[in-house]
Amino acid sequence: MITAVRTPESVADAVGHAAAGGRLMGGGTVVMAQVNSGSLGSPEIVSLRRAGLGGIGVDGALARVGATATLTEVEESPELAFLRDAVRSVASPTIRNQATVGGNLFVPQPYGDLAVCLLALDATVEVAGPDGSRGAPVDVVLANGVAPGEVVTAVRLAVPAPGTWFYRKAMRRKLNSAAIVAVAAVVETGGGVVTSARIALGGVAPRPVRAASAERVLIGRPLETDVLDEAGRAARADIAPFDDAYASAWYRTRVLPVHLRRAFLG
Amino acid sequence: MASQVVNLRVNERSREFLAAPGTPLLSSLRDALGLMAAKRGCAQGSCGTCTVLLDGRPVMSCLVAVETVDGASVRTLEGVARGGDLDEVQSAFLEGFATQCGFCTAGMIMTAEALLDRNPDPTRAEVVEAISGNVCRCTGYGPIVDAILDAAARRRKEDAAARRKEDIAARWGTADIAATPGTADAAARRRS
Amino acid sequence: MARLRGRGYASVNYPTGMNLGGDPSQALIHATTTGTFVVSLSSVDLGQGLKTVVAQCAAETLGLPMENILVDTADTDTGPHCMGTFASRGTHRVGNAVIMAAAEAREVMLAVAAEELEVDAGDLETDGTGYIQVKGAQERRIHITDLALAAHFTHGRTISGRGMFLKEKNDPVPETGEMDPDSCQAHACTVAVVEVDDETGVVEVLEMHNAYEIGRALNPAMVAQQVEGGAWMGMSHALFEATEPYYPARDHGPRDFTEYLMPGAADIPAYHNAILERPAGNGPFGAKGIGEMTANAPIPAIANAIFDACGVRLDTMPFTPERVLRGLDELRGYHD
Amino acid sequence: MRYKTNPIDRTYFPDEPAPDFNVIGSVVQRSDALGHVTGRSSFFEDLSPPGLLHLKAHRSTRHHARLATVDTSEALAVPGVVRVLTHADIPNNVFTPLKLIGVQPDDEPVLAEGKVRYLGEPICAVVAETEAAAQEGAARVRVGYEELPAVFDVEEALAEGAPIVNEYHGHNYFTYEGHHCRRIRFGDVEAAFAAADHVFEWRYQSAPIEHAPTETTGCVVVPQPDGRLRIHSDTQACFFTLDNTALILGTPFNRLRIVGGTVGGGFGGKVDVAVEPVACVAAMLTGQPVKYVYSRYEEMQVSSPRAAERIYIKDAVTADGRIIGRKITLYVDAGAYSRHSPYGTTKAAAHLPGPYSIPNVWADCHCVFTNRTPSSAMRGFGVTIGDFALESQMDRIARALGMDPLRLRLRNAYRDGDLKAHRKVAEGTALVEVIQKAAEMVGHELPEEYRRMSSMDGGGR
Repeated sequence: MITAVRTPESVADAVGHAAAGGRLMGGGTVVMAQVNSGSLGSPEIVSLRRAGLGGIGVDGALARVGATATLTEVEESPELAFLRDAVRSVASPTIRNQATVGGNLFVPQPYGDLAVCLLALDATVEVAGPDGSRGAPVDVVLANGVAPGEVVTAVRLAVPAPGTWFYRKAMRRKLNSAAIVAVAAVVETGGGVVTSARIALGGVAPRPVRAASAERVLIGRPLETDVLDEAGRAARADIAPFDDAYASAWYRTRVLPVHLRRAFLG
Repeated sequence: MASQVVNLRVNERSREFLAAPGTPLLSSLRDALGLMAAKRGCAQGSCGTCTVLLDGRPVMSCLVAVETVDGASVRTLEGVARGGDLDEVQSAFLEGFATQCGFCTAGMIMTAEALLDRNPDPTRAEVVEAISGNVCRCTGYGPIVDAILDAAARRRKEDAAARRKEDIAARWGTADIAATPGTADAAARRRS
Repeated sequence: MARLRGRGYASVNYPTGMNLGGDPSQALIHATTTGTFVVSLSSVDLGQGLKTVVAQCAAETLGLPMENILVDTADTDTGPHCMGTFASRGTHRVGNAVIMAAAEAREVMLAVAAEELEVDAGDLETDGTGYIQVKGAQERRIHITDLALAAHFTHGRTISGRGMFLKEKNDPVPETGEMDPDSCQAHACTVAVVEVDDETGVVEVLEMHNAYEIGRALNPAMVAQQVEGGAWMGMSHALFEATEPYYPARDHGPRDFTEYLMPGAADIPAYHNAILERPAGNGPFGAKGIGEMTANAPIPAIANAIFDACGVRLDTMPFTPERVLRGLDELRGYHD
Repeated sequence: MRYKTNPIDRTYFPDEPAPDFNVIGSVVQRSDALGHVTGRSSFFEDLSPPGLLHLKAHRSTRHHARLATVDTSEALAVPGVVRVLTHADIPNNVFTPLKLIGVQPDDEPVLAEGKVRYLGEPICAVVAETEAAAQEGAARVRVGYEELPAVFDVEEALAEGAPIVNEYHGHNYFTYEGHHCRRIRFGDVEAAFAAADHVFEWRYQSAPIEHAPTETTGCVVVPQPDGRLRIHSDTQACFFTLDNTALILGTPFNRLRIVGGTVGGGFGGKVDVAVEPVACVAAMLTGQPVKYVYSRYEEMQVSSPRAAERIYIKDAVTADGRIIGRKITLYVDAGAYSRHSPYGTTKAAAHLPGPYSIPNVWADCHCVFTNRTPSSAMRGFGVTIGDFALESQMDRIARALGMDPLRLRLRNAYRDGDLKAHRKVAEGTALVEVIQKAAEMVGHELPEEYRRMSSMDGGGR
């Protein structure tokens, strides 16, 4: 049973409550669902709603997105328009009014599509803790989480150059459905061949993963069907797929190359 | 920690009530305030039957810890009809046979209200996306989408009529406004 | 990649009423002092519109407008027995019981009117707007409000009626299965048009054409609700639904509407529906139960359309992208 | 016109002219719609009586196990928990679905006693002042299990040496008047196979399907001043619930009153009596109102689904597309208890061989017990999955013969006067006409001979 819901009005207070063992809550889409089913496993909740962690700031190509910025705010941000398709593939507009960017980092796959994007964007996660603040690479946070008592305060990312951002999410339904395979990528080309590639995958492992094997295949080669198919097959080395209510591990593995290719070629 | 006093502005009335730690907004609306229109269909944010407007945005009220939104403004289906008159969304659902069992209706209507507040002339695709978090097991959704589009058309028509009256009033005085109560009010209400 | 289009057919029938019968439903009707007829039932409206359709049955039988009918139902202290709302029996059983009760009440109504108007009851008719009038002499008439007042305060008559519908229980012959299971049969034929993504196995239903024979469309708008909602559920069953996605293995059962997939508004096809009426002799105004049937034909129609599109025979429900793709892979001899 | 209607085509039954009704056949507004669009319709959970207690079940975490120990002490220690009920608190601890009309079996306990037979079977009921306390209490019930082998496949369940799911039956199938299945025997199906030009045999399978009403199953029981219990329920069948609950409580029937009738979707899922008996026991023992409502998880995984079915169909077919024999073996996966599956299996048998006139029909329809959530009624009970199999079969036959699938159906469609396999004479048939209409709707050309076919007057076969 929940004995307290803290609503700290500063990051320092939030860190204090978190350090005391409170479960952090952003928009409540995960935590409150657990409260309602009696499965939260912590008697105390620390809501970040009033901790001053909202807002989206953009300075040139660099964006800083507050941890409690909602997915709707990202969707409506003109500077982050490249993320709009990705955000709109998450749940429903109503849930996007509640779910937060910080919370999305901690959602288990096959949910957490924005986290897949942040991995492809090589974002930096700002973390506040009892000993001060630090910046952590998003892949580290996605793999290991943050330490007890730490609070994610923001995410920093570079807006990719036009034409270098790719996203595709395969779902069982057209809207509001978890990822079978999500592909997010920043891929730069020059002289008709790929010069750099960061590809992140969702839906195919317990956490978002980099498709490093696919990236290696692409470097120095054109974004063409055969190359992408080869990259997609290579990406199978990077995944740890699972069965769930939506699809089997077999199916996810089977269609991964298809969706990887379609992320680039439609 | 004991229950806390929470203040909300609900359907334009200030309400004060007690909430135990972790109480969802939905439970406070239903159990503390007696507003039963919003339903509990899953308590997991997966069905949309509990949708209400929180500071103008639709939310799944089962996922909102009520203590964290102290001072916020909430609108529920009970606050939609004014003076006993159905609004355009309600009328469109009623006349369009967009209800069957009725359990999803409150959430559908509130989601539609929020959509039309922001987007008076939505495309079919926009309506479809707006209600993508609301489950209906009876209708197959078609009549609901039709009703929301119909409501948008009714509201635009009514707003246009109200604007015409306001223009006339601005030029010629308010005599004819009094003869047609409601229309100007309705438009002004939504633009505010 | 290709999107392969196909068309599939299915035709079905569906029984009305609890299998083998033995499922009574009752109705009681009485008039208030001012001529409102209260239909007392214990039947449940699940959203299919039973309360509305039985009020129509009462109004039609009494010859009164809908405004004069109230349905009071689903309280076991005040309503007579009903077996329940299932087996496409509600409209048929309860409708028949209400018609029977309303016919009896109408007889009393006309008898009292005959006394008031000093004519033979057989010479009276209802005009559907609330008046009981002498056939061929419409100026000699009495409004139901005045009539009910007179019945109460002058004649001391209760304008009421009782109705009960029972199809007697039938037991199958164990050796042969000989039995009388149903009251009537409704019919449907569905044509589904689908597209199959040959790389992912994803099936999209583009069109559904349904012809239904339902006995009688008692309320055409509610028929439209039933047929569209039913076709949607059939499509949902066909493509998505399972509480045990790895049946007979018991794992990964969906827990909520996030995991238990059903088509959303973005996934629905264009529907084209047509209704035929071949009234059932034992149905209320000829109606048959249709609420269940409407979900059935879409499932095989979609299976058959998928085969038509891509040559994969889905013999296991639901028709998931995985099942389609495994079939395609087998046809193509694909291994990777 | 803001609502949809579908055109009524009267050309197919010209002897049934448009009727002259006053109200019937007209669009009349739904009497419940105003309440729905204003939020004033009252569903059972919209009742919130003072002193309301909340009930949550502790459920089995095993598919099949003996209950060695059930320890409720920790649950009782949770602040707010008022009472923990076990099978010993239920006066007659057995569901009796159709006892009053003489149909057995009574094979399912209200709360598990000695054994659990499926994942999620209720063992204890925790009653508390708040829902959170009831949840917490239910989570703190400690059960010691001795695991038993479980069986999940219908044909494995019927095989020699399979674990017995439900001792009441002594074997894993429901017995129909001495037979191990519901049978249809009509004509001589083996002779038909011998005479056929083609014999086709295929297998079909489905998985359990949930009704998924937006409102979950539940009730609020309110003790009345006169000692009676008023039960606000979303049951699909008020008296069915009343009668069964009274039998379980061992009280006179008139001690109970059911109030319902506004239901957030049923689809068959609210026919079984599930929550009312335990909630009534809790209300009687505490003297307070009690609410027992399924969580969405319980609705999805614990409430009865539509049964999975496995169906084998073997057809004898002539070269010109007449089906002269059909042999069907059908398995209904009832799960751990009967509920209404024996009825549904008989209904499935009655539906065979589909809407076609086939002179030789043989069917064995098995109602099989496995260690899964008991299945029961759902929209299309006994028919939906059968139709999937039968109509897939028709398509496959048509393709195997190189025949138009609609002509195959029209040729075999049942007509008025035909004797069905269950030996009832068909009347009021209209399969021919709905097929003709559907063909017309999609521009599927039928030759004159097929367009002239009719359900009446011999049917033009």
